[in-house]
Amino acid sequence: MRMIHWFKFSAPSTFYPLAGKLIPWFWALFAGFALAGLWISFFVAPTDFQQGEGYRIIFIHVGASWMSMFIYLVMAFWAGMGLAFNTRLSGMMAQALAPTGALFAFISLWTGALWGKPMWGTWWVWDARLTSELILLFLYIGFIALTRAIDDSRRSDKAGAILALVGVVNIPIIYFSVKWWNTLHQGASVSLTRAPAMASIMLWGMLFSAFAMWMYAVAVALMRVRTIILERERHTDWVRELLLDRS
Amino acid sequence: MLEADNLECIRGARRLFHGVSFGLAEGELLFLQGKNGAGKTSLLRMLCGLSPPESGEVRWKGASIRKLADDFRADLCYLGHLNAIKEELSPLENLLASARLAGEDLAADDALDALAQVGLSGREDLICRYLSQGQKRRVALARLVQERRPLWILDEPFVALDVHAVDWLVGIIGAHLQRGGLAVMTTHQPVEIPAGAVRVLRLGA
Amino acid sequence: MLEADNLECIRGARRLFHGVSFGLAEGELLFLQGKNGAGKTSLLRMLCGLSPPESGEVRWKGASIRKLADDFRADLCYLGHLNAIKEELSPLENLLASARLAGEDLAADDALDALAQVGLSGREDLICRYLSQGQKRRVALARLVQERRPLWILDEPFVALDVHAVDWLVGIIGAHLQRGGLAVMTTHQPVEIPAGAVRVLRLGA
Amino acid sequence: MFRIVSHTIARDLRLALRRPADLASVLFFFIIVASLFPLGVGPEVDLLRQLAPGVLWVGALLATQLSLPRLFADDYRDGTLEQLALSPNPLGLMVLGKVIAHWLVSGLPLALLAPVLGLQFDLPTDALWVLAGSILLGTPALSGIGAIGAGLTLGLRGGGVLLSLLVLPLYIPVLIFGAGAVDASVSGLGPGAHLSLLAALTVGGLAFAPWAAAAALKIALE
Amino acid sequence: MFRIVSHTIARDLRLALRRPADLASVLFFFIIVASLFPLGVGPEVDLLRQLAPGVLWVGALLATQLSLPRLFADDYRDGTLEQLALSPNPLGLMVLGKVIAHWLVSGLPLALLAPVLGLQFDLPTDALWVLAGSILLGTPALSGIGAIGAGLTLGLRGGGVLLSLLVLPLYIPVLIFGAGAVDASVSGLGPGAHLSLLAALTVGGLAFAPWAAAAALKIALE
Amino acid sequence: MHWNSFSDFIAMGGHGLYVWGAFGVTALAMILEPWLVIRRHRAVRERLARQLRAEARLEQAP
Ligand code: HEM
Ligand SMILES: Nc1ncnc2c1ncn2[C@@H]1O[C@H](COP(=O)(O)OP(=O)(O)OP(=O)(O)O)[C@@H](O)[C@H]1O
Ligand SMILES: Nc1ncnc2c1ncn2[C@@H]1O[C@H](COP(=O)(O)OP(=O)(O)OP(=O)(O)O)[C@@H](O)[C@H]1O
Ligand SMILES: [Mg+2]
Ligand SMILES: [Mg+2]
Repeated sequence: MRMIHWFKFSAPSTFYPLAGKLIPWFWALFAGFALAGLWISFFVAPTDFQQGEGYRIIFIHVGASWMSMFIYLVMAFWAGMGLAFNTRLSGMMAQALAPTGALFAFISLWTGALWGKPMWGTWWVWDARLTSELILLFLYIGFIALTRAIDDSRRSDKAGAILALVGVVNIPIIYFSVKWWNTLHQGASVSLTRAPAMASIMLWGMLFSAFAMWMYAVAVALMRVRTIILERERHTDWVRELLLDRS
Repeated sequence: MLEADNLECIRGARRLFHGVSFGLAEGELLFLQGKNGAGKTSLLRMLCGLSPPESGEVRWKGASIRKLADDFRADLCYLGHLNAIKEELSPLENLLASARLAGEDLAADDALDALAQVGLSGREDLICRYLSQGQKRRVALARLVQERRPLWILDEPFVALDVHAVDWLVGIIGAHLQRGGLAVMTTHQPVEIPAGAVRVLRLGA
Repeated sequence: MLEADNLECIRGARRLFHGVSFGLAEGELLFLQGKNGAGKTSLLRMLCGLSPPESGEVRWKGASIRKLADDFRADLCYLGHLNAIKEELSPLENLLASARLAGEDLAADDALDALAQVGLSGREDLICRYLSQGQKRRVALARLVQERRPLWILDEPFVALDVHAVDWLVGIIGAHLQRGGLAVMTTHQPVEIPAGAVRVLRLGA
Repeated sequence: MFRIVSHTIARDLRLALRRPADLASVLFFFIIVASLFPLGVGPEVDLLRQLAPGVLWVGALLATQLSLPRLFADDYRDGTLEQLALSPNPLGLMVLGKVIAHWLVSGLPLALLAPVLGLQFDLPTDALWVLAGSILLGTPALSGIGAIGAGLTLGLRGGGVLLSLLVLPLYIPVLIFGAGAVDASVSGLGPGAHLSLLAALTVGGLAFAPWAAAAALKIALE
Repeated sequence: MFRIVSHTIARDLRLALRRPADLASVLFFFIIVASLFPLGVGPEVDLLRQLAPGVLWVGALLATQLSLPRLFADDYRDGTLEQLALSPNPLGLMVLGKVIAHWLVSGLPLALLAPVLGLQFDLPTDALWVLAGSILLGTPALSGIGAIGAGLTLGLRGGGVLLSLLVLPLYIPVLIFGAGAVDASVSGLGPGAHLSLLAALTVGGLAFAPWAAAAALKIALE
Repeated sequence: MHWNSFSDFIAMGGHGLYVWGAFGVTALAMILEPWLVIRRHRAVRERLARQLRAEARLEQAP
């Protein structure tokens, strides 16, 4: 039974309107989380006695870093589903997620660099975590470049899927790089097993902004996937009806 | 033996063909016709399993070729628009290497014999880059001399050949059919295959 | 107009031909025959000035083509085994670009018209990678529609074409000869050019 | 005469735009090479600053060089080059057009990108400007010299690697003056002398290389 | 099963020997890159010794990577790949054969050459051995990963540069452990840990990559 | 509330450039991306509708 439902919603014709209905809800969630996050970051969280006000960058930096890795995992998951079950929607989801993932990787690098200048006195160091985040950005760009370079959609989905799956090895490397190499970059301060090492209010700020980014990513990916669906399904009857009725 | 069931092919925005069905028995030749761009090459590649059909299925001895996979390929010999020969190997080396990679053993003598049959004696050891267009095609065709697999799929095999070579190839295909082989073929040149049942399939309006 | 004087061609240890001489006047077609590997392509490339003859000379309007250089090339249109089209440009772009690079001006309308004549309407803007073998050849041949240079050298122009396209091309070559053009051509397919003087040259034994 | 050059440029640019992945990829190759070195060498900032001019120039050089094999290869393979050689215009001019187009899609973007990468190596602002300038001045010479190599190795199997072998030694003067200019600026000396030598190389290269390349192409076609 | 692998190796080696220029060119590219750096960076011996592991490893990596585009491209263009895909043997095994052949004509000679170049940088003898060993151990992984990239970009115009973009990020771990091993040996620590990580990468790469590459090839042929 | 004035808020204890640079670029990116996506969606819809209408017309008038 589960499977049937699954395949029903993975049909582009049912998913398209469903996504259309979901998008506003995700934007609303985004707005809520973002407001809460911003409020905490600027008006609730106290000044850090060591880093002054500069540390407020953490509220976007950490969220964006998490999202950049998380989106890659989700993308690889969809890609793998596409390869395994040959569902059309999976490849489209993967391609819709990639630009947003790349954006978050970029934001992580950018905010990290802007934080590094006041904290470490340099924009950039060749530290393991920074480097692997940079590689992650390259992987996203490689995925986008590859899928764009192949104009047959079925082929580009499959090729992209292989690349995404091969690139997954990078994610644990990023995450554990701080443990494996002794580096300048901060270690993980949020963990499920031990008590948070940082003030709980800061944790809340980070969590809210991370949730905001999550909702944002879902909303944008859904919007993008709708465009991709339309382009790919333009010869089907449902797209014809949809477009000819309304316009 | 070979059955196509309701095949459909879509390329870009175009539906090249749909509802293509046929059955082909031992000793039969399917002659695929159609104007340039009708989808002949696309159909042949589907029959080989190189590209999946949009809908429909190809069956070999009753089973889907997707499922048969290697078992089907072991019965198949495909010759495309391209010659699949290496320009820096000689005809002899090309023939031996391609047989080995196809998982067959070909004795050097048999290979030399095949090359002589396609009229390349004296050029067995000249690297293929120097051969003329028609001679390159002949190297590719030399495979067929020793080929005993039941299903041949040939995409415009007569291109670039002179009249003698065309006659020779017609004979080879005829003998294959006589042995109970199957063949699917396209060509724009008018040729007469002296064989049992020739079935014709026209693609496109 | 075009004269070949005692041409000789050596490839490796082989003398492909020697003592090849002919003269070709306005409105005449030279039909080059010979089996695969006889040296037809080699001779055509010599006539174009792409590869120098071992001995002998090619003359155009009485002067050696080596000396004429650009002046000869301005009168020449060559179409080889290869299509000279870019796979990532559309037929229209290919046609316009090749005309421009040959130093000619071709209006977009004329180009579209030429493409329609070769049966590519509806595919003017599809990139050539997706075209079928015969359609690619047609893009290359579309050049001939607007071509007004006096000397055409065509190496197996009919390859990969279906019967309609062959008929069309035969007509185009006929019209060229009628206008007083010259043509040198090879092909292994039997075709009838409806034109004044067809001269035949057989290479090889 | 200028029309034939500009037509060639237009055609090649259109082809390049048809596959934007190419342009992007040259740039990313540059970025990646410039990022590999610190990984291999280690993260000390002072060391990296010393290395920066050399690494960035070598990166630019390799990136240019990577895109060379396709300068004529596509035209050769599909028969366009035969047609160009048979056209009544001087082949040298068309080659010049192709060289300029090649520079527009390789050298120019590299020059724009170089300062950003320079930041990663913690170069001072002055040096960043000199870096961009030297790459801007030097890369046309690279494209020109590269065209000769691409012509000579055309149609040879393994041409790509043979090409590097022929071309890289000829690139050395450009590399020395280019990296020298940045070094000079870092160490407080004026980069002027180096830059004018670079300019001389470029002018010489563009005047002479297309004709040599055209001759090489004619040989390749024989 | 082993026969098909060895047949593929034999055929590819014969093809490679038919054009020895190729093999030579990979090596010369390596030599040239290793020699360009001192030119770009300047001649101080201490600085160069510090650079050596990184520069040599980056050189080996780029040299390997340069020869990748042709791993399948020739077979694709002339139709051989279609035939391989239609043969009744698992495509992955043939890819494995091709990967091994590629390593034999790129990685292996690079490993033999590297110590000689190391001398130019005044590396101590121990480090030279470690250098050769690390390249020997690491390059099979490079060939394997490279095969995936080559398969994915097959038939795409501008594939060569796209290929670097895809493959170089995946090469980075190999580079880090490889150069790390030499560094560790120079600084007196044992290179053991790095070398065993390299070996792990290679084993993993060779076991997994051919199948991924074969999947990519099937897609390219569709 | 630990900001004494608006200019205090902007200055961020001397780190204003960094903090606002980070937040600003992030905000910009997160506005730009949806905008581009929406624009592309509209363009695609319009283009497809145009094409489909043209096709429908062709089919009606044989
Ligand atoms: C361009 C430079 C930087 C990059 C690419 C980068 C990358 C990352 C990544 C990927 C994470 C998430 C990993 C995880 O949660 O385990 C992270 C988290 C973090 N980063 Fe950075 N970072 C950079 C600069 C900085 C700087 C300069 C600082 C502060 C001095 C910093 C402080 C942190 C902190 C505190 C976390 C949260 C760790 C945690 O709680 O788990 N980062 N960064
Ligand atoms: N992306 C695409 N969009 C539109 N049409 C396409 C696309 N890709 C391929 N085609 C069309 O699909 C057809 C492919 O035909 P195919 O190569 O099978 O023809 P063929 O019958 O073998 O022709 P030929 O006799 O010339 O070899 C061509 O008409 C081509 O124009
Ligand atoms: N290096 C060489 N050594 C010996 N023979 C050579 C060498 N190079 C070329 N040849 C021969 O020269 C001939 C070249 O012929 P060419 O391509 O002109 O033939 P063609 O008449 O056009 O044939 P086709 O009809 O097949 O196109 C071939 O027979 C080839 O075997
Ligand atoms: Mg065909
Ligand atoms: Mg010929």
